[in-house]
Order: sequence, then structure tokens, then C-alpha cells
Amino acid sequence: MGSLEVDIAGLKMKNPVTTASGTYGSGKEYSDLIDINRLGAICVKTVTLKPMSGNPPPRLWETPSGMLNSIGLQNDGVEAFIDNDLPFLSKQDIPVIVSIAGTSIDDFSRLAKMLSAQSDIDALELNISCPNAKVGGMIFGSDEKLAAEVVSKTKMASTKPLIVKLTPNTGDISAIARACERAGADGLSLINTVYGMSVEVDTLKPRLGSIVGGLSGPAIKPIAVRMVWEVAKVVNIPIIGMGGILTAEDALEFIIAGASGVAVGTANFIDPQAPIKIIDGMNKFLEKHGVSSIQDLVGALKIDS
Amino acid sequence: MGSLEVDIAGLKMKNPVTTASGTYGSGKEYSDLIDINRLGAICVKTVTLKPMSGNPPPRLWETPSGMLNSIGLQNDGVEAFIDNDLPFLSKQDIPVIVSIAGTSIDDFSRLAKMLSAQSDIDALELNISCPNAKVGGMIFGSDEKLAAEVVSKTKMASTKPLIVKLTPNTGDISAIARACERAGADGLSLINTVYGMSVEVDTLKPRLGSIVGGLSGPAIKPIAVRMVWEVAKVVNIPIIGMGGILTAEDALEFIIAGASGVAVGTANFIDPQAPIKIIDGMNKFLEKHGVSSIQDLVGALKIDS
Amino acid sequence: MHQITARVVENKEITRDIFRLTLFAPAVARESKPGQFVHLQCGVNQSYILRRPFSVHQTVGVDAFDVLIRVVGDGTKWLAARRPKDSVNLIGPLGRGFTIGAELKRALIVAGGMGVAPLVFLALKLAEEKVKVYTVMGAASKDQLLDFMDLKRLTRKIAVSTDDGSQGHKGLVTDILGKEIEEADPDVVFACGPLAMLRAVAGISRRYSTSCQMSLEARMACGVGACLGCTVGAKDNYLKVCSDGPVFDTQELGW
Amino acid sequence: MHQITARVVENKEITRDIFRLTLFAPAVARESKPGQFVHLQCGVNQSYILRRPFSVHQTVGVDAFDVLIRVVGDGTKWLAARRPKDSVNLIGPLGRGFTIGAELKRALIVAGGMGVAPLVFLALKLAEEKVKVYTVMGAASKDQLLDFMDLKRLTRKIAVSTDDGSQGHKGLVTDILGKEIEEADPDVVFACGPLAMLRAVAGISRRYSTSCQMSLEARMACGVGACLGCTVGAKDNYLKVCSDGPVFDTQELGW
Ligand SMILES: Cc1cc2nc3c(=O)[nH]c(=O)nc-3n(C[C@H](O)[C@H](O)[C@H](O)COP(=O)(O)OP(=O)(O)OC[C@H]3O[C@@H](n4cnc5c(N)ncnc54)[C@H](O)[C@@H]3O)c2cc1C
Ligand SMILES: Cc1cc2nc3c(=O)[nH]c(=O)nc-3n(C[C@H](O)[C@H](O)[C@H](O)COP(=O)(O)OP(=O)(O)OC[C@H]3O[C@@H](n4cnc5c(N)ncnc54)[C@H](O)[C@@H]3O)c2cc1C
Ligand SMILES: Cc1cc2nc3c(=O)[nH]c(=O)nc-3n(C[C@H](O)[C@H](O)[C@H](O)COP(=O)(O)O)c2cc1C
Ligand SMILES: Cc1cc2nc3c(=O)[nH]c(=O)nc-3n(C[C@H](O)[C@H](O)[C@H](O)COP(=O)(O)O)c2cc1C
Ligand code: FES
Ligand code: FES
Repeated sequence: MGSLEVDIAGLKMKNPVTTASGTYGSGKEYSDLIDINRLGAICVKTVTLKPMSGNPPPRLWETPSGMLNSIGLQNDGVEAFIDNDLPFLSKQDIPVIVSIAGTSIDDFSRLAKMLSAQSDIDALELNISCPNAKVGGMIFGSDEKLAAEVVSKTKMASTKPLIVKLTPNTGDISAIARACERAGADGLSLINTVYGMSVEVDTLKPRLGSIVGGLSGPAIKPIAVRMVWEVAKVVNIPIIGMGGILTAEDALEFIIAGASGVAVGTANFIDPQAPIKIIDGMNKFLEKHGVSSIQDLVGALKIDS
Repeated sequence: MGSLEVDIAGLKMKNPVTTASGTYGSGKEYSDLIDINRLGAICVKTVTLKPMSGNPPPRLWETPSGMLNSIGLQNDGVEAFIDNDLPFLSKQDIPVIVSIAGTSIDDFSRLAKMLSAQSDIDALELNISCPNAKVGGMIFGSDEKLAAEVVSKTKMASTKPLIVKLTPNTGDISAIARACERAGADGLSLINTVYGMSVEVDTLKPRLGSIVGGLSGPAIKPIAVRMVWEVAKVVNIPIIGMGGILTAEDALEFIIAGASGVAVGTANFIDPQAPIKIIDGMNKFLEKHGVSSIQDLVGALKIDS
Repeated sequence: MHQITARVVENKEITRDIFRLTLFAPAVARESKPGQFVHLQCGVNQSYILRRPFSVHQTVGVDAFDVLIRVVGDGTKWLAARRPKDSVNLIGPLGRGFTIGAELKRALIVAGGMGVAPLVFLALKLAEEKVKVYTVMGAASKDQLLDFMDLKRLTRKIAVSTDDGSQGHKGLVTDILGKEIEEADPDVVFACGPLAMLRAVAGISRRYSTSCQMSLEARMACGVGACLGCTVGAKDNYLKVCSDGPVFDTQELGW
Repeated sequence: MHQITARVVENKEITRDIFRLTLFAPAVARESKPGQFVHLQCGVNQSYILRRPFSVHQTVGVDAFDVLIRVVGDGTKWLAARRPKDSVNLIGPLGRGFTIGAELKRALIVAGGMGVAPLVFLALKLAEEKVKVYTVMGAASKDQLLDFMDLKRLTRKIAVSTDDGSQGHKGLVTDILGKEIEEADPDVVFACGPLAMLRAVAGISRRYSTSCQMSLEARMACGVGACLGCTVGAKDNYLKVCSDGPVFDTQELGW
């Protein structure tokens, strides 16, 4: 049997599958339905320094093979996270990635410092790509200089591996990726949701309380795979790929395009067993093709020339 | 009964529905299946100065609620278009929009001049957004300065209304839109396809001969509606909206978000009757809601504040 | 909470476009409480991707349960087409149901349209607990008064309104609610139905200083409290309909 | 060319995972020529959106026609589940079929696997035109030799190969093709089957200086020549499988 083990930015994962921030709460919510210890890692909902109430409802709308959300980083703040959510995660036997966002570079540094003090946290994910909140959000993620600055400052404040989550809502994701790498990012994750909106024609109203939201799910998979491929060509740090992954085959598309790990987001809503099925499917794929390690598939895309 | 008439950049259309360039050939291909004279206008496949052979096959791949294409602007060149395709269009009773692309600003000017001499052509669509060809393509469409330059030069060479087609593969489509408006564009059309790719995992090969292609269809509709809404807020020239329109309701989403016209692309492949059904559905909508003109719905999005 | 691929036992169109779907799922049937719901996957390879939530309508023996489904879109159309031996993937039971206090003596149930779905199950439970139950029920017309006979059997008095006057009071449930509250003098009002009705029921209950629990609806993604997508605005925060609810005390909501 | 919502007359699983779907569509049945195809919409609200192309297998009377369908993915699965009285939206007949020259005296048909689909119709037409027909046919195994009896009836000689040797030569169709060309001395070879087979058939035909027409496959979007998505590389340009083909003379392709 082939090995699914990967090392992403110093995170030793028994398989490449983690959860996408914001789709899995703190893991507890799904722990009745799947054995979360089978995951390669868990990435929790983005936390901010202070509690945030999030955007006005409605916050969800379904679109063809996808969904729009406008949650807006609702969370109880980092202290509540440490007190209420971390104890559960500490008891699990998998690496924990905590996603953080802030309004200012100072916010990020303070979050990184507070969370670095927690031994049960294995890595930080810098969410500079949330399309749904004034806080944190995309300002940092769509400007090379700002991205570099927030990454290097956060890196200084942190003792944990730093994964930077990129937004697809930019003209040149490779440039941002390179800037983050140069600024000291240990890994990248992509993609966050794609800006989108929908209108209820009979009432002339937007379907979301905040008008615009983030598109996720199978609809965006081709965009996400393409971005992973583009970014993988220009950086040397590992990538966690995500965007519409439902099956092992979907996950392998990302890996072959250049991702070392994958995150499952919207698929959890469709089928909570999805991450497990993906892990099992990856095992079968290695076996079928006689591949000894999933790492041999990372970036293995064959291009005629 | 309400009126569907619209005037887009001087183009008098009996309804807001046109075809999306590249999905309808020169109209002849579909004329056995629908009465193309019912359309508000027809927009033909992009033509270039010289014949282009296009990209290597495979050129199509289906994705969840969408499709990738990498046609690469295959066409027989502008002279063949004028000789072989235009005579058929001349016999029709609807406005004809000809989409043009080039490698250099000079190409665009020459095309504009040649086509302006044809009395049966009613408008030009400047395709500065094709993700599938080195020619023409996105270089112009993702840089404000270049976009402005190609628009103003083409405008000078042209006596026809000039519609500029924008790419979604940019961080700030509003900025490009504004640049085009300032440079003299009479209208805008958006969106072209979104860069995407897909991998055949068993062979490790890209699904498309040119690796990356353009994503179209319902999957991208939320992205397209959002971009129309963003652009409509900042320009005063009319917009033709497109991207995943299958039904009258889809079309109305674009109109309410700010488009004066809509183009039907991928939907033609699914159901050649789609444009007709959309026109009929718009009529019913006006009737149901007692709206006297479709123009009253343009940009009518209701936002709580 | 379980995820189960449940076999369809029966699927019956009980009135135009309303189906009673019976699913074999022992663990869910045993653990469900009135007001809880199940999250149903309505097909695969569909262009819509999310599950759809449905109240547990009633348990059938110890191994199966019913949902009442009104066909309103693609997902419910898919469910309506299920036949015995087909299967449906479900997650449940989910959410917080109705709270039946130990002291509860008298209760008034208010059902509007499809809102009746979780209320028969509730009435049964209340009857078991020896609570005196009164019901006020409204629908568009007589043939849309679902479960009328069941509720009638389980309650001391059932008052009815229909939009078209084909049975009972012609008008809204809320037209007659005050009078019924006065008569029944309930410790609590339990309501489910359209949002506008629930808002009105909350107001009327408050006027009579009667506590009130109501089951809300919201678009859902996860159904288990993980995505924060289904929130409803409460007094000074947002509550999750799927896991803080779907049943809320009107006081929590600040209604 | 028509777009029709055709009623399903019959849908029969003729061997494991292969269905013969009969559709009522008089105009299409009347106008179809061997080698042409129909473009079928395989459901609505599916996550896949495009139509799927299928060769016209045979006309049934004057009002209906058959397609042979091998279930390979979601679209064909959907078609396999159609029942009489269901309907299927189709566009057809499409493309350029086989060209039967006025001078044609002797023809050899080469069918590989599902490639047999358009060839019975062709054999019938050739028989009508008094052309002497010979057939070489290959499949994975005996039970996959579709339409064997029909082709046998319509041809002077039928030579068979199977991958597993369960009938005829054990091996590939192309192993025995040369010998059969020598024997039949055809004016033209008509072939349909997997790409690798077609490539080999083209080479063998060229060696015998026999002209050769073959039906190609490609992913399609429009099916009517509008999108340029289904092209195949020819000598120095790209040809559209849907409207320049699907049947090509190997000379056009430069094969
Ligand atoms: C806790 C809960 C319990 C429910 N119990 C029942 C029940 O017992 N019986 C029943 O018939 N329905 C019930 N519903 C509503 C049911 O979930 C929706 O009717 C269903 O999701 C519609 O799916 P669709 O694909 O057919 O329609 P869609 O095409 O998705 O939508 C059609 C219409 O239904 C509305 N709708 C869709 N989803 C929801 C939703 N989650 N909540 C409210 N409205 C929605 C839409 O706004 C639209 O107007 C319940 C909803 C919730 C939240
Ligand atoms: C002109 C023409 C005539 C055809 N005639 C027949 C026929 O008579 N009977 C029959 O069973 N099939 C025929 N095919 C193939 C048929 O169109 C595909 O099998 C079908 O589209 C698969 O759809 P799906 O959704 O089930 O599979 P998908 O899930 O889309 O794909 C499953 C597999 O089928 C392959 N495939 C998909 N679409 C095509 C396509 N357009 N061409 C070639 N391979 C494809 C894929 O590469 C994949 O390996 C024909 C194809 C063409 C182009
Ligand atoms: C409901 C929802 C909430 C999300 N919240 C967050 C978040 O808090 N932080 C973050 O970095 N990404 C968030 N995302 C983005 C996902 O982590 C992921 O990047 C995106 O959904 C694409 O993956 P998917 O298609 O598999 O869902 C959220 C996505 C969804 C659908
Ligand atoms: C097969 C195909 C070919 C296309 N060719 C062109 C083209 O030549 N010129 C152009 O401006 N856009 C081209 N497009 C983009 C469409 O005009 C349209 O902008 C896009 O497909 C989004 O609309 P849709 O989702 O309705 O298809 C093409 C799209 C497809 C699917
Ligand atoms: S539906 Fe996800 S939190 Fe309620
Ligand atoms: S499928 Fe569109 S040109 Fe052939």
C-alpha cells in the first residue's frame, strides 16, 4: 500500500486531507458523524481578536453546482476560541490549523502571538482573502506589498508554521503568492471563495443580506485547479489546494496540478463522509497505479511539448 | 404588454437578447433550429485579420454546471468572413455585431476600418478578453492603460458603435471598465470566460490540449452578475451582460444588476431554443409585474439601507 | 445524530403536491423529539448541491419516521419521485425541538399551512405527558388542512381558519388566536408556520403574557451548526436556526 | 435538422450495460442517413450540462429510430433509465454520414465494439444499393458482438475477432483485416470503432490502396458546427467532427 503521508510547512499529516476554514466549525460539530481523527489535519473557522457578529441574514444562496455565503467571519473572538473550542481539539490526535484574520497588521501579530503560546495548535493560516468582511479580508490579499507586509510581521510574532490563504479575486495570484513566499510564508492555501452575487427577480432584491458573497463548491473547481497550477509553477513552498473538492478524483486533480495537501469545504455540507471517502479513494488510486507515495503525484501533470 | 425594446450604444434592438460571440458561429448554423430574426441582435464568432487555426484538440471539457473551452479564436480571417458569412447575415432583419481581436493595436484599427465599410454590420465588439489565444487576448483586457489605448485607437478607425468585451480574470474589472469608457467605448459586454483547467487523473494529463481554457455556463453566473453590478455602478455606457444565462430569470438577474442587454452563450448548446424562451419569459415577466418597459428594470436592484 | 442511507418505506401524495415520505431509520426514529429535523440529500449529480431540511413529522413504529413534503422546487420534486426501495441519505435528528417543561399543564398549538408538520408529533408527546392540548389551525383551504383528524383526536378543542372560508373562520389563524388563548388559558403557545404568521403569533402571545415557542425556517448548508449560514437575528446577536433552534422561545429572539 | 422532444417507444438492455433506445421522431427517422447522429439532452438540472451525441443506429418503420447506448457515465446512465412514455429532447439528424458513391460495387465494413452502432444502417443502405458487402467485426467477447445476426444477414461474409477468443479469431480486428481486404477486394472500407483501431484500419487500407471512410468521435458542445469545439487535426487545418464529419475520408484527415 502506498503512503499518504505529507509534510506541509512542517506539519506532519498522515494524509493530505484537511478541512477548509469556516466550513467545519471547530470540528466538534461533525465529530458525531465522522471520526475526525482520520483527517490529515483540521483547520478551524477563522478567529479574530474581538468577537464579530457577522453579516445580516440571509447568508446563504444556492447556485448551479455551488453556493454563495456571506457569513462575514462571525466568531466569538480568540479568547473564547482558546477557552471553548481548543480543549476539544487538544484531545484529538491530529494537527490543528487555526485560521486568523484582522483589520490591521497589528491584529494579526497579536493573534499570532496569543495562539503561538498554545501548544496544541500546530499551524496558523493567515486569512487575507475573505471576501465577506471589511475586517481582515481582501485588502491584504489583493495587493502584493500589503500581503508581504502582513506576512512578514505575522511571521515575526509567530512560532508556528505560517500558511497564507490566497484570494482568487485578483488578476495575478502568482504575484501575490511569490510576495508571500518572499515575506516568509511557510505554505500557501488556495483558493478562498470567488466574489459572486445573485438576485431574486420577483422582488428585485439581492439574495444575500450583504448583496455580494463568496462562491464555493464544484462550480469553482476548474478555477481553483488552474490557480494551484499557476502558483505551483512559481513558488517552492507547499500548497494546500481547495475549491469544489467532492471526491478523491477532485482532490487528485489539485495534487497533480501542484498541491501537497487539499482541503474539503462545501463538500462537508453535501456529505459529511466526503473527507473519509477522499482519503480512501486516494489509497485506492495509489494501489491501482502502483504509486508508492502520494508525494510522487504532487505536480506530476504531464504536458506534451 | 410591456416593451422589450432597448437601445444599446446606438443599436436599436427589439429585445435585449443577443448571442455570445463564439457560441453561435455566424448564426447560419442555428438558423434551421430557431428563427434567428426573433433575436434582439446577433454577435458572431470573433474574427481576426488573418486566418487562425486555433488550439490543438481536445478543446472541450465539461465541468460541474459548466464547461471549459480552448478554441483559441479559430477563424478564416476577416476577408473570408466578409465573403462567406456576411451575405447570410445581411439577409436577416436584425442588428449584426461583429467581434474582433488582434495581436496589435494596428490589427484592431485595420479590422475596424475594414468592417466599418460594410453597411450590413451594426456594431463592433472589441474582444480584448479571450483567455484562449496569444493573439488579442487578455493582455489588453487586464491592463487599464493598454485597454484605453486599444479602445481609443480602434474608435478612431471605426464608424460603428464600439462595444468592449471585458475579461473577468482581473482583480478590478471596474477600473478597466472605466478606462474603456473614458477612451470612448460606446458600450461594454461582460463577462468573457473565466480561466480554468481540469486534469485527467488516471493519465496525469490536462483535459485540454492547451492545458488552460475558459470556463462558461451556469457555474459562472454568480460571478458574472456580480461583475455587471460592480461595473454598472461606475460607468454610464450600456452593458451587455453574459455568463451562464439559461432562462429568462437568469437574464433578468443581469438586467436588474445593471445590464441593458444580455447575451446567451453556452445555453445555446444545451437548448437552441433558449434565446427564444428567454425573450418569451421576459415578456411574461413584464406582464406579470405590470412593468411597461424592460428599461425600467435596468439596474433596479433594491438595496436596504 | 446519525448519517444514514435510509430505505423508502412508502411515499404517498396525501393531497395535491404534498407527500408523506416514510423512511426506515431506526436510530433516527428512536431518538427524534418533536420539533427536530432531518437533513435530506435530494439526489446526486444534480445542479443543486445542498441538503434540504424537513421536520420529523411522526415516528412510525420504532424503526421508521415520516416527513411531510410540499413540492416547491427541484429538491422536493426529487423527493416526491422516490419510490419504495429507493433510498435517501439523511442526517438526523438535528436541532433543538420543543421544550416541554415538567410543570406544563395546558398548551395551545398554532399550525399554519405546512407548519403543521412537526406539530402532530408534539401533540402526541404532550398527550403522553398528560398536558391539556388546544389547537388553532389555519390553511389556504379545507383540503390543505393537513393532519386535521389527528390533531382533532389529540386535542380538547380545535379551532380552524381558512383563507377561502371553506372550513372554519374565513381569514387568518391570527384573527382567532386571541380568543382561543383566552379560552384555553395555556401555559405556553407552540407555533409553526409562515414567518408573517409567527411574527403575529409572537405579538399576540406577548400581549397575553403567555410564553411562546416557535419553529423557524432558514436556508441551511451544514445543518449541524458548523457553517453559521442559517442565522436569525436575535436581540443582540445571531442564533443558528439549525442548532440553537429550529425551535426558539420568542424571548430568546427578542420578538 | 430538427429539435424534437421525442417520446420513448422502448428501451431495452440488449446486453450488460448496453441499451437500445427507440425514439418516436418521424422527421428524424425519415431524413437520417447512415453515419449521421443525434444530439440528446440527458436530463435537466443535472450537474453536467451538455448534450451527448449518438449515431442513428437504425430507423424503425418510418416514424422512429434506434440508438445503441453503452453506459459509460452520468449521461448514458440517465438515458438507460428512460422508460416508455418518458421523453428525450434531441437535435438531428446531424453531420455528414457515409458517402456511397454511385459507382460503388464492393464494400468492406469494419466494426469495433460499439463502433457497430452506425454500421447496420449502412449495411442496409448498401444492400438496397446492390453493393456487395463484407464485414469484419471485433469485440471484447462473444456477448459483446452486437448486431452480429443482422450484419451476418446483410453481408456476403462476416469475419470475427474477439479479445478473449470466445468467437472467431482471438485478437484484434486489425489482425485479420488485411486478409479480408485481399479476399473481398472492396472499393471502399467503412469503419467505426475506437480511435486506435481506426488509426490502424486507415494504415492497412492505405497499404492496399483502398479508399477508407471512418466515423470519428469527439467531445461536442453545439453539435451543429457553431462552436469549433469538436475539431480533429487534419493535414493542415482542423475539421469539425460534428459538421464536417463525423464520417471522414482518411485522405481528408491525412491519415
Ligand atoms: C427546520 C426546517 C424544517 C422544515 N420542515 C419542512 C417540512 O416538514 N415540510 C416541508 O415541506 N418543508 C419543510 N421545510 C422547508 C424545506 O426545507 C424547503 O421547502 C426545501 O428546502 C425546498 O427545497 P427545493 O429544492 O424543493 O426548493 P428550492 O428550489 O430550493 O426553493 C423553492 C422555494 O422554497 C424556499 N426554501 C428553500 N429552502 C428553504 C429552507 N431551508 N427554508 C425555508 N424555505 C426554503 C425558497 O426560498 C423558495 O421560495 C423546512 C425547513 C426548515 C429550515
Ligand atoms: C458522433 C458520435 C457518435 C456516437 N455514437 C455513439 C453510439 O452510437 N453509442 C454510444 O454508446 N456512444 C456513442 N458515442 C459516444 C457517446 O457520445 C459518449 O459515450 C457519451 O457522450 C458519454 O456520456 P456520459 O455522460 O455517459 O459519459 P461521461 O461521463 O461524459 O464520460 C464517460 C466516458 O466517455 C467518454 N466520452 C464522453 N463523451 C464523449 C464523446 N462525445 N465522444 C467520445 N467519447 C466520449 C469520456 O471521455 C469518458 O471516458 C458517440 C460519440 C460521437 C461523437
Ligand atoms: C460557509 C462558508 C464559510 C467560510 N468561512 C471561511 C472562513 O471563515 N475563513 C476562510 O479562510 N475561508 C472560509 N471559507 C472558504 C473556504 O475555506 C474555502 O476556501 C472555499 O469554500 C472553497 O472551498 P470549497 O469549494 O471546498 O468550499 C468559507 C466557505 C464557506 C462555504
Ligand atoms: C465554445 C466557446 C467559444 C467562445 N468563443 C468566443 C470568441 O470567439 N470571442 C469572444 O469574445 N468570446 C467567446 N466565448 C465567450 C462567450 O462569448 C461568453 O462570453 C462566455 O461563454 C460566457 O457566457 P456563457 O456562460 O453564456 O457561455 C466563447 C465561449 C465558448 C463557450
Ligand atoms: S446550517 Fe450551518 S450553521 Fe446552520
Ligand atoms: S460541437 Fe460545436 S462545432 Fe462541433
